[in-house]
Amino acid sequence: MQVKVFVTPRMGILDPQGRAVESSLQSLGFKNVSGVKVGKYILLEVEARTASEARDEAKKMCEALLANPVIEDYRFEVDGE
Amino acid sequence: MQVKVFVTPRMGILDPQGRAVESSLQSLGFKNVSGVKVGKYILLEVEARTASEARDEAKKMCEALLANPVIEDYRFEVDGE
Amino acid sequence: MKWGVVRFPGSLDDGDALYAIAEVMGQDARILWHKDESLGGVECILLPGGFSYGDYLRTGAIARFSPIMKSVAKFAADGGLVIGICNGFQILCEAHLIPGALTRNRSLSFICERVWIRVENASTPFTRATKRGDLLRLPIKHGEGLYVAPEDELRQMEERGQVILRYVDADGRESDAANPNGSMRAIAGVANQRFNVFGLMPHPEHAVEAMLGGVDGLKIFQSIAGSAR
Amino acid sequence: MSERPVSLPGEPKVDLEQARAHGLAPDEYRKIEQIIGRTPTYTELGVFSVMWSEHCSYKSSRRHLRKLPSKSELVVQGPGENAGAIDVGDGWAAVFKIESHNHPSFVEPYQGAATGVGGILRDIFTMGARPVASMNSLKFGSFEHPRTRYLLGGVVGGIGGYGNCVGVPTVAGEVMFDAAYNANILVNAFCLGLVRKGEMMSAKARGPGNPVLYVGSATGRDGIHGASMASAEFDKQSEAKRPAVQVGDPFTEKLLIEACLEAGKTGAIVAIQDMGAAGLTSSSSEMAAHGGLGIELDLDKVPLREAGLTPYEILLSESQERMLIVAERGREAELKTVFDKWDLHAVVIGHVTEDKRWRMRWRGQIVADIPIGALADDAPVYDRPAAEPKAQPQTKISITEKPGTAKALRALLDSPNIASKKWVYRQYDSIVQSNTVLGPGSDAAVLRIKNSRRAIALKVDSNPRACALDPYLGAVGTVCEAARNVACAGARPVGITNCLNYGNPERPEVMWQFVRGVEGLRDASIAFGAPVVSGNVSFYNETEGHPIPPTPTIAVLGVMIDVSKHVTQFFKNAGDAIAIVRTATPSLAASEYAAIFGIDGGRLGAIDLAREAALIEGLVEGAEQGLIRSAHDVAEGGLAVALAEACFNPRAILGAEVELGRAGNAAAVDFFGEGASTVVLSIAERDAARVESLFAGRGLEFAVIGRVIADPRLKISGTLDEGIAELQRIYEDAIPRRLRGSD
Ligand SMILES: Nc1ncnc2c1ncn2[C@@H]1O[C@H](COP(=O)(O)OP(=O)(O)O)[C@@H](O)[C@H]1O
Ligand SMILES: [Mg+2]
Repeated sequence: MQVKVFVTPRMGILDPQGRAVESSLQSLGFKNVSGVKVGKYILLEVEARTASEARDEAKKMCEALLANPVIEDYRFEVDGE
Repeated sequence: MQVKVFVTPRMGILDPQGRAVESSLQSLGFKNVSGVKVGKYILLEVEARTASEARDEAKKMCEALLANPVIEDYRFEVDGE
Repeated sequence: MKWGVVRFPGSLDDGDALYAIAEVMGQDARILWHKDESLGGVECILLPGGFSYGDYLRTGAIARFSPIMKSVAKFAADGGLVIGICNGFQILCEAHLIPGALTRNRSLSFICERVWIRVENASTPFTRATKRGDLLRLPIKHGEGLYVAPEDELRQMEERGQVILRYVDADGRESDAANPNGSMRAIAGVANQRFNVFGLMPHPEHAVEAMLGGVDGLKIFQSIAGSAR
Repeated sequence: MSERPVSLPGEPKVDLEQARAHGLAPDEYRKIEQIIGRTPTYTELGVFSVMWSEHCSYKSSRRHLRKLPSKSELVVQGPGENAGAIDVGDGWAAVFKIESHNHPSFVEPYQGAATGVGGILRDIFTMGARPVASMNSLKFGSFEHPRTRYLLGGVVGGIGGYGNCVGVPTVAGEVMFDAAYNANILVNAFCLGLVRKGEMMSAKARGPGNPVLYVGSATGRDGIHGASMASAEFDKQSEAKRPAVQVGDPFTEKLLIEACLEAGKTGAIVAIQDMGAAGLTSSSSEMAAHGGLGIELDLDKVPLREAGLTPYEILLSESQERMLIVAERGREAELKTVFDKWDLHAVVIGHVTEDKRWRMRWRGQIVADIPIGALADDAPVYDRPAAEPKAQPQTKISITEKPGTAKALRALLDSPNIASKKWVYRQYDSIVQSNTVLGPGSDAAVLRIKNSRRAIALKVDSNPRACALDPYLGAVGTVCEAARNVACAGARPVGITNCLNYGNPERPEVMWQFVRGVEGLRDASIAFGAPVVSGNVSFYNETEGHPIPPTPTIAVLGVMIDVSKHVTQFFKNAGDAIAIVRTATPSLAASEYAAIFGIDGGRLGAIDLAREAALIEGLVEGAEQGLIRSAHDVAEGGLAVALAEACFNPRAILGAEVELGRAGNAAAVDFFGEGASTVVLSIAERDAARVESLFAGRGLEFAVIGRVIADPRLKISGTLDEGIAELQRIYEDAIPRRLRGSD
């Protein structure tokens, strides 16, 4: 089952990359862009019988390794849900 | 309108990050994980009247800056679609 | 004092730290392999700079799970002295042995240069050979050294004296220009609440010989050596 | 015993047309048929096409490169192995080489530059040497060109990203911006390693029956483009899957360095070679050919990154971070233990044979079976026609008014070619390994050798503007400059490596530039007694018929007997005398001043190599005797710029007061002229006479022109009086300002 994990910088945490992308976009002429945030997109295949089993695994992986709660939020999607 | 951009390493391109995450997950006991890929997740607000206008902008931004077509693929979603 | 320098795959300044402690200071130091769990009876553990596991995903995130880190955590819980330099600092944060996290430099690029550091707390095992307010000239070299922690936690850390080192200018003053990576409150080094675990971005092991640009880093190692239990 | 090699079902038919599509000339294809006595299989065709390419075979350059001197008492290894080696004393040999990664860096600057660093590192540790220092020479288009910033950011990011992560300090380099490189940037990467003199490893296979081990990363479809253009019909699907660029993994490289050096200590390695261009094909065939033996590989055993690679792809893949090892029979397990420790693949994929054939098996069939010599030794060698172009190189016509000296100096310090490159080298770890006595920012880098009093000095230089005016004199001058930079630091030049970047060699003018460049390099190398021990040629740097200016990039290795005697470029004490020593008279030819102000700088002056060598000798002796407080080579921007730079001491900003020519009478050429091999020295007042005799005694022009002053101002001949802080601000901000994009 495919799992997609989205990791984003936490509210209130500096996101220099997001800021840099935003200002580059603006200087490229995309003036109507704001609130840019840059995070991570992690794709994984989990062998699981049910979506809920895959979800449990995904949650554990996020908490153990994929996101750092001090600076990041995460959410995930299990394919086919 | 919120736009979400997903950037992933192109097929066939070496993804050392993905590999490192995969082997780390496995040594943490997540033996049922495979095919890990690590990409970018970019969130942005686009001021646009219609979703299709936002889509056009998003596509241009991806091609101009957000993804590197030589080594990355991208897709995006416009919120509320 | 007996020192152990941990070698993770991708450690780079491990040899330099060993050289500084063993060759320059003449102390007993050895390499500890990341796959081992034994600490070989050392009295201080040094987690060196580098790019452990390529620093893929997040700096220090994967190294934290090395077998030896279990022993390091236990050693720290027992009050043993642990110092993490650069990547070592990042690993300590990921391992929750030190509060906060290190993220990409404000400039988004790697920075290698000598900077001024002010000692904020000289009554720790890592700084006892200095005085509060002393300025140290130390090199930094990192891409992800921007220190962050929640505001309320920072406030408490300041009150407890856990902020040990800060980036300043040559006159000892804080300023935006003197903060090379954009760290919150210009923080360059912090300790845990018990003051036995210390993480810093600057590299004291690269400031131990005059010929190579300065000796201020020795003060950190001398402090630790003088803190032997 | 001859099972006949076969093409695989679905592979395109091999004929003259297919050969042409693979970049082989009709004559070359006929020669292949003749050598192997039949039509090659598709795999074999692919293999020949890369092995006989210019890049691998040096077919246009080989006969000229033979002219280069490669011997001296200190040469431990000349050209022929992965890198050259020079004895630097106390039992150490320095192994070094420079290589280009121009085209990949233009396509994908970050990964192109990164993999360039990775490749040159492998050339060094393949020799059993621990890499201890890197340098790079970069040429970009003009700063105003729309792609330049992107390329600059990517290339510098890639060099740092890779170099920093493997723990090898980047200690020196050079960067130039010129419209001539708008469509062809140059990225030349240098690496130097140290090895105990008796412990060097070789790439010569020995011992039939010895196993061949594949170590490092798994093989993917990276970088098969050279041949892939031909295979569109073969499999459109696989074509789409073939990435055009290689992605580097510096973490794996770091493990590979440690593992290979550790494996070398076991004594179980007979030969080792990195998989560079043409990957498994060139490494396996070259190792066997150098040993006068054959090799047989079972391609099914090659670790793959993804399923479904064909033998053609496996053999031509340029996946990074891979090595091939010939082990002593029976000791494979010892080696595997080492690679296991570092979590790297180590798989036996074949063995050395006696029959001098290069035989590849795949799924029970033979897909290639070629006499070993055919791939390397029998590759074509061309004597391409060379002809001096009829038209004189274009010189510019004066279009601007002559600027005042102060204005000109400011404009020069603001030129990205002269300005501080700190924005670049700040992104490089220049201190890891604890040997960097002098990193980027002075004339040459100085590295101590641990447990020895000795040190080495390094610098890389090039001067395409001079080479465009005169490819011979330009090359001579480039070697002189790099050698002089090293001597300014107090080191004696002992060895040279070079990367010869030129246009299309099939054009007689380009071939002429190349031949003259090689001759210049040869003559200068002889004059300094510094042999050329390694190098690289990069042809076809041109777009739509516009070649780059001839750009031989020269790196010089210097040795210092006593590291404590090293010299920096910065003035040290107020009151010291400032002197210049030079071998010729400056001119504005090929100068930055002429480029900026659009004037005709005229022609290059002759270079007297005996005087150049005397200057180097004087500088080294002066440093050894402790007579020289600072020495700075006058390069782009001439004397005025060099004086300003010497004042930018990071420890203490000082000023200088000097007189040029007859008071008040100095002309632009005195201030800003180049090409005179001039060094600005500062000397304790009491030593001035001794230093004078050091140089005057060698027939060189020496003059005390002023003194270092505490007042931080640069005062020249009463016509220029500028604050150092302001000059330094211009110098340091020129590149950041342009990158910020606010003028
Ligand atoms: N790409 C680079 N990488 C590292 N160091 C560099 C690079 N470019 C320039 N430098 C450093 O900046 C200084 C000035 O370079 P350059 O102008 O080429 O010196 P010179 O004028 O003496 O030839 C030198 O110390 C050089 O090593
Ligand atoms: Mg130069």
